[in-house]
Amino acid sequence: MTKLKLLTKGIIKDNPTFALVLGMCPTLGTTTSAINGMGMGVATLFVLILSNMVVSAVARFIPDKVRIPSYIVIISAFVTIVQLLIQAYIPSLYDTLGLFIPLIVVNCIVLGRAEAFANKHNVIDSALDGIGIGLGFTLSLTVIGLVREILGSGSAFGWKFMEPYGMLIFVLAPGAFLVLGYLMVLFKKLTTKKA
Amino acid sequence: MAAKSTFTNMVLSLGSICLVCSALLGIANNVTAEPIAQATLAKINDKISYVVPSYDNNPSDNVTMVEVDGTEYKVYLASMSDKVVGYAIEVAPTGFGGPISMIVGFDAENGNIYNTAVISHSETPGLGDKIASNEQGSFRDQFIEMNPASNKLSVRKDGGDIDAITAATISSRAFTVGVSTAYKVYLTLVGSGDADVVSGASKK
Amino acid sequence: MDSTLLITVVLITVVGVVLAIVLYFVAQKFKVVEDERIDIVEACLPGANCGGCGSAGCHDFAQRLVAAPQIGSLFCPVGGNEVMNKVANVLGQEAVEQAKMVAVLKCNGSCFNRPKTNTYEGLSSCRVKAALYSGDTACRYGCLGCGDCVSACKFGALSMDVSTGLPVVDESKCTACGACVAACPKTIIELRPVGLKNCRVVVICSSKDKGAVARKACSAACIGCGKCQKICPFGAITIENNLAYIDPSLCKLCTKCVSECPTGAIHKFNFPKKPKEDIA
Amino acid sequence: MANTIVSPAPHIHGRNETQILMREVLRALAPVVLVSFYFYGLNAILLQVTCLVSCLLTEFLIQKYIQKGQITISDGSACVTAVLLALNLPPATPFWVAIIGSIVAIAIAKMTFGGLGQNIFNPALVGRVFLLISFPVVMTTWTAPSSFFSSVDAFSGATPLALINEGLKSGLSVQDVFAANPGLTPAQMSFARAGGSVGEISVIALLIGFVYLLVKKVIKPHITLSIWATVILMSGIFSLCDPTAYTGPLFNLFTGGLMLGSIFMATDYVTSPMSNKGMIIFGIGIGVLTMLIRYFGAYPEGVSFAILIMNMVVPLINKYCKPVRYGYKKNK
Amino acid sequence: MEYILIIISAVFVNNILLSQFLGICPFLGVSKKVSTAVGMSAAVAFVMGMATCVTYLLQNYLLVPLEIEFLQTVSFILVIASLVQMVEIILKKISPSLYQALGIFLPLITTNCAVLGVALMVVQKQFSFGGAAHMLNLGQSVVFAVASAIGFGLAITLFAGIREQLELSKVPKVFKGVPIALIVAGIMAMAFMGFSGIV
Amino acid sequence: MITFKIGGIHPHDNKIAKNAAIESLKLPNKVAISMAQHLGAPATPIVTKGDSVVVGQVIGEPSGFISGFVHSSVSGTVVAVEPRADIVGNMVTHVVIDVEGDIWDESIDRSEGLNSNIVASQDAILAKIKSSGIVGMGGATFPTHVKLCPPKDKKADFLLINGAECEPYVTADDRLMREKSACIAVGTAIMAKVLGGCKSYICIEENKPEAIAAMTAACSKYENIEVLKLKKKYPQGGEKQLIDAVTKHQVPSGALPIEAGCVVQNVATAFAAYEAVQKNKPLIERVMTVTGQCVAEQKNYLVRFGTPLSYILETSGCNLENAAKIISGGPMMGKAVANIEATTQKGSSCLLMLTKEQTARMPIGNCIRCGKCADACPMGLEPWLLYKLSENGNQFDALEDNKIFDCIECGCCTFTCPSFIPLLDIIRVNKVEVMKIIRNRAKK
Ligand SMILES: Cc1cc2nc3c(=O)[nH]c(=O)nc-3n(C[C@H](O)[C@H](O)[C@H](O)COP(=O)(O)O)c2cc1C
Ligand SMILES: Cc1cc2nc3c(=O)[nH]c(=O)nc-3n(C[C@H](O)[C@H](O)[C@H](O)COP(=O)(O)O)c2cc1C
Ligand SMILES: Cc1cc2nc3c(=O)[nH]c(=O)nc-3n(C[C@H](O)[C@H](O)[C@H](O)COP(=O)(O)O)c2cc1C
Ligand SMILES: Cc1cc2nc3c(=O)[nH]c(=O)nc-3n(C[C@H](O)[C@H](O)[C@H](O)CO)c2cc1C
Ligand code: SF4
Ligand code: SF4
Ligand code: SF4
Ligand code: SF4
Ligand code: FES
Repeated sequence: MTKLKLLTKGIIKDNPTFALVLGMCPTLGTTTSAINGMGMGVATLFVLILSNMVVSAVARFIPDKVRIPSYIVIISAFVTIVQLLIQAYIPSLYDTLGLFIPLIVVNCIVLGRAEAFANKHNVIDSALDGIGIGLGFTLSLTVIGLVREILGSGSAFGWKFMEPYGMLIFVLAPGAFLVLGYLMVLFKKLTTKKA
Repeated sequence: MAAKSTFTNMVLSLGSICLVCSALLGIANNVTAEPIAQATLAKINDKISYVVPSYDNNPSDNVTMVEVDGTEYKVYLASMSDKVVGYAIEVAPTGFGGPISMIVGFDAENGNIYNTAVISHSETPGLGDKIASNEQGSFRDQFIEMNPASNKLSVRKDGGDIDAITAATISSRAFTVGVSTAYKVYLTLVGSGDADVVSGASKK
Repeated sequence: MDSTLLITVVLITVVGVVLAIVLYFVAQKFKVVEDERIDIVEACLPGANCGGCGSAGCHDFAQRLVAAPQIGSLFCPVGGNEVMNKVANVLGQEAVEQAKMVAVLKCNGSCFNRPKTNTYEGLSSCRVKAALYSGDTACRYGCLGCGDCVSACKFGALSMDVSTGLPVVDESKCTACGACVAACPKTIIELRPVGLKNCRVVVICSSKDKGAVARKACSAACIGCGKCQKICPFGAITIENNLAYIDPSLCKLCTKCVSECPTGAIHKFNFPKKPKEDIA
Repeated sequence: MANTIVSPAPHIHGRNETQILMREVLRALAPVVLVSFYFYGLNAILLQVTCLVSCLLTEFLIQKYIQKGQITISDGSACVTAVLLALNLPPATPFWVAIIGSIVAIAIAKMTFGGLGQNIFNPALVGRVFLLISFPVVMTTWTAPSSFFSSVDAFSGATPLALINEGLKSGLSVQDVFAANPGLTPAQMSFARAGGSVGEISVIALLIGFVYLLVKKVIKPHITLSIWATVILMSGIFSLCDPTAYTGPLFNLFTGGLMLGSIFMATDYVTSPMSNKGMIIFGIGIGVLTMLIRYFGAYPEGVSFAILIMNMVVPLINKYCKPVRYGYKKNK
Repeated sequence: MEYILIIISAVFVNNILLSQFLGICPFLGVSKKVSTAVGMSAAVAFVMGMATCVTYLLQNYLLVPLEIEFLQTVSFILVIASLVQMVEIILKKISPSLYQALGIFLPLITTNCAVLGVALMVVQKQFSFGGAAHMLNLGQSVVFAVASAIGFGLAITLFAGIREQLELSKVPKVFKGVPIALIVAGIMAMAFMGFSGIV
Repeated sequence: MITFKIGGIHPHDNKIAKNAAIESLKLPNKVAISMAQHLGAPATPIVTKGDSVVVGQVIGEPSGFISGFVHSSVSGTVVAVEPRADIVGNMVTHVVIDVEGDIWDESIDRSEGLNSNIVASQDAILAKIKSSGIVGMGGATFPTHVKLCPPKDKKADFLLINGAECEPYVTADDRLMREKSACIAVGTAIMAKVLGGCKSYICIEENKPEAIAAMTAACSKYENIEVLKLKKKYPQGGEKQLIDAVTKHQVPSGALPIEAGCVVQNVATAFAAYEAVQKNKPLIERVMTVTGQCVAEQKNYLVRFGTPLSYILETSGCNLENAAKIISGGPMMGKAVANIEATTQKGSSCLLMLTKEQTARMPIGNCIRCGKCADACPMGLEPWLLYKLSENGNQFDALEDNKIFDCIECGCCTFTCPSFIPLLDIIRVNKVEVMKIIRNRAKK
């Protein structure tokens, strides 16, 4: 696999949201607007890159039996660091993402990549994989957030173009499920047609 | 390729990972503790400065607790050259989606509401969250410069003077309740003579 | 502030060490129950869960593979030898090569060859139709044309030819999983070795009726006349119950029988193109 | 003698087609629809037409261009959905809102699941609730436009349930609200001018439809009656315990969407249980949830939600409530 | 009374799956059959109750006094992970039959954000049930956690019933699997909004 | 009025042949008598080509416990013993006889008079019934002697004579009851005697008032025989439904009627028993209705077994132009005829011609989950579920859990489904599959 492919496969082929169906909770919970989705995506991206790199670096030394606890410790350390940083420097984002930042720890994507990729590959590849998957995640979340924002509040990235006509439901829980469901179908259709 | 799961290996690896990670964490905490505290403080200070007339002290250091009906409320005193100019009172009425943590500022001079601000809430986006809106002509604007003594602090549906947000009467009502609670706190505070300077606010 | 750092490090490290110790003893006490080779083997399998191997899906097959002392007769028709080699590698065994097979339809009772004697109007399902009666033509052995085999095929290798009313096999897609063979109530489909260079000679008929009866029912029927049997230089053809059968392991693809058959019931598949060599 | 037809038994059919059943439902709905035309005039007619056209068009377009399959709009189920959706909207609903509702009902709640008979949730109600959550203001504005007939005064204002809900929240008692609104009597509600959705206009017209459906054996009475019984029982108990805080049985039976919901929407075959026992459980569930939402919830009306919530229990009910089977009874 | 309100709130109004978006992965993954959904719910209820109890104590008697709240995430997840392991071992020993029923779900729970989410929610969020807003005490926290798990169980069981039915119906091919599940969940969430305002 | 509790439907009864008196059909030139006219193992032919036979002569012997005798229905020469296609095209051994005259075995009493004096012992009766080749004439053609000797530990409390004839169109039993009521009463008494003198009920649907009157008159002499009027509802004549209607007992799932203390016999079976025991006449002919709106003349024929269907249609002057489907039996449970050269059998009660409009199947729609099929199912099953499970394939466990094996194939579900789903088509096939699985399991 070329380095470029490593980087791009997370966007379409192994898109964590639409193709792998991982990390559904933050996907649904934080995409009330494009910005929020992007914020969550970027936070996850950071954790993903760092944890992928570290895991791939130390995987050799970790016995099987303590593999999961070790990975969890590594991941949660990074999550906490990201959390502290956001809290310190972007407090408004911290407020909107709320509970979901610590929950990156249990986001199946992060642990999943550590398990499925990082512990079998070298640091560089793992970093690229982290970036690719993280970007894919960020992209999906942004798209979902964008669709929900447009339909729900009549604005895009905060730009209000038809504000009073938003369909509230898309900002609320049901809309999250519906948008994700239909986008997934769209994604399936688009990608299978290409293949 | 992974190391063998022997006792020492396991303890050593997990132990050292924990060691390194926790060290990292501790350092990160050390680094960010200051900014976080500042950010938190800034948030409160922001709101305080928003709801009271300009001051030159540090209201977040100048806090009194006031008890009304068995609950303690936090009051920040804002003063200008040692003269109290405003009270920022923190209250948390229950809205539609849970507590609305808000702050109501009173002008020490005339007892009018100076302004109001919402610190945090979990009202429905698009409906109840309009209580937090900062835009011109929003719900909260009604309270600016209002004198609670001469206005009925309840929504119109309940026979008061406040126009509720459409389809969010519950949030509006909660917010209004918050304001009137703050007013009670204010009255207690002023009436008890705790404040350094008693303003010309109407006393009943 | 530094006390915080200290507490942090100590606390987490202690927790980690304790956890490791506990896990160690746990691991000692409770050894892994499931053979982890099962998962590895399953990963090698195609994951079509078609049941062609005779197990309830790929996981089940993986369990059977791991449990078996010798893979031997266990074979995944979908993955073929390639997959079985992989599995054998995982399990440290030699895979047994199996000839690649393909599904062959043994009926040529198209609408032209076999006139309808009545109209079937029940549920469009060969199983239902076969349970009800002998079929809507005079041939009691031929294809019923409702396409149970088509819907049974998970690989899209079968399709119904509307003009003939018979299913056709797309040989490039067929994995020889055998699902269609099991689905056909008339046992018309047979899995046969693909043959040398993918060439095959097959009797495309299943009628066991006596010659006259069979002929009357379908103009393309094997009438059991025995001419092919006589002409075959390799003794590959046998006739039983008025029906000829070519043993693929004996057939040397000389195609003598093809032209000998008076009803044209013997077909050759995939021979290099020569004029006049239509299958249907 | 060639070409006789051969097929498995039975060789004859009852010929009570789906299309005929749907037509019967439409006939049963005719009285309410007509009464709504009488009271709300052009608006109600436009609303019906909008819903009909957009529902049928949505189904047609999806079947033709997305699923590329058979076109089955002639089975009439989309018409039923459309009419019921229109009856579930406030009379002054803007047409674009009605169109969105229709699209949601057909595209999301029905066609996504595979079309007629495959859906889990009642399409008309999904449409309505979607709108209710999306456009709370529009969907709770009950100002009734005037009718063709000048003798009929248009009634503007909140629904009886909303009045009670609001009243109770602002500290009044049930009696105060009744006193303040002299129009709120059960008699009035049976052929009413109270605010509400189009189809809530007349309990009498709805009951006529109910009887028609029963006589034509289109529906069985189990669901409807068990809803009524539960509502009467629950509101009876509550209002006896505290008549100032809880409204009584008659009021609850006759107001809001209860009649419409219990007669036409809870009985939708597709989304209700199959066995009699299951139907009764389903009905009780709807009754209880309706009253819980009415008494305690943010929404003054709970029938739509109650039916949708019970819709999702239907598969479990069907799984565990089997019909009475032959041969499993102990003979004495 | 407050306990009842906590339960109603956690089960219906703020259903952890349908309005809080926690634990969606098992919701989509372990909901193909009613029987497994029920098993999973029981396991989640058990672990969630225990975990919340332990993390509550951890937070209030260790992290807060030592002023290291920032270690919440790390310590909670470690506690949960090891707790799940312990439960697995203990169950295996004392009740093999229960282990058979629940055991297979236990590893799934470690990475279920619902458990961590509830544990964090309990120590981070203020609640209010009519009266003044406040943090939950230990008893309330555990009740809240168990009720959340019951809400999880309710939703996932209903959902599994629906999926079993969908298995037999003609859902268009592209929607089969996760998409239709999400859409069903969306409509379920919509219906559950009817409960809003009850508490 | 008496009826069964669960399910049932109300098709139009269309008994348009009810006023056609029974007439004997002219003998054909050639008959082909099937060796598989009964449930169970086919009989073994004991004649060969060239043998000459007389009416009533045994030509096939039972080849197992559940099997039966087959007698020649005509006199003449055997021209072939060979496999021939039956009405659905399956090959079955037939004895083909060229008809020559109408010479009867001498031992047969062909006198008209009623012989109501039952002298034979229980064992003699049973032996007679067996040797006369009597099988259930209600459709299932189960050998009657087997049914008449229940296991030692079971006692029959009731003998139900099934004159319900709930199938639309069919009037064979109706005519028989109207014209041979006295004989049926004796036949009933004979069978009751075999069963140890149990209470007998003759059960007739309300749409046959003449038959009820005739039977009531004929049975007035017998205090242990009672005529019951039943509500008109399909499938009232189903054994299990009849037992439920009359005794309020249900036959446990998978058990025989005797578990509910009942033996059920068709009226024609009772008549055949009378003729066999009192007149020494084996079963060689039966009443068969030839009917359908598209046929000019409605007939109730007395037909010899082995008569080709084409011959019957020809002689009765049926114009087949309009008939799209020919059915042997009633429209609900009868079999569509694929081969009109096939011949009549002991179970053939009716030859029904339906037009395309009457019988054509409509395009299959989606199940709208209306539950009408479940409401109609007299066994309390959920046909829609069985259908869906069957369609999905390999769901045999679920099908078994949902009691597919209880289906009596009455067709109520398919009849009633508004979406024209052919529920029974696939249920039937999967029922066989599931029963096979159950049987295999029992063997292990
Ligand atoms: C999903 C949902 C969210 C809601 N959010 C709020 C809210 O944030 N604030 C509020 O006051 N009411 C909220 N409501 C309550 C309704 O809008 C309620 O009808 C309204 O508060 C009272 O009606 P009115 O304001 O039109 O008089 C919500 C209701 C639902 C169903
Ligand atoms: C394998 C088998 C064994 C039977 N054994 C008996 C029996 O021992 N006694 C009896 O009274 N009926 C017996 N029956 C008859 C059936 O209970 C039933 O009367 C017969 O199948 C015709 O009923 P139907 O036309 O309602 O289907 C048996 C049937 C079958 C298929
Ligand atoms: C659905 C159904 C309907 C039946 N209807 C009749 C009927 O109308 N008359 C009848 O004699 N037998 C009918 N039978 C057959 C009876 O179940 C039973 O087999 C028969 O009465 C037994 O008597 P036999 O053995 O003398 O035929 C029906 C069977 C089924 C399954
Ligand atoms: C008695 C009856 C009630 C119905 N009720 C509804 C209904 O409430 N909402 C709806 O969308 N369709 C209803 N329909 C139409 C149809 O069943 C519905 O569109 C299906 O749910 C679509 O699959 C009803 C049909 C019948 C026969
Ligand atoms: S054609 Fe038959 S053998 Fe080939 S893949 Fe399809 S089902 Fe399997
Ligand atoms: S080959 Fe067999 S299964 Fe396929 S259509 Fe013909 S009869 Fe049916
Ligand atoms: S055919 Fe079987 S399933 Fe259908 S109604 Fe009759 S007994 Fe029930
Ligand atoms: S009668 Fe037909 S449409 Fe109705 S439930 Fe049964 S199968 Fe479905
Ligand atoms: S992200 Fe929440 S359970 Fe997977």
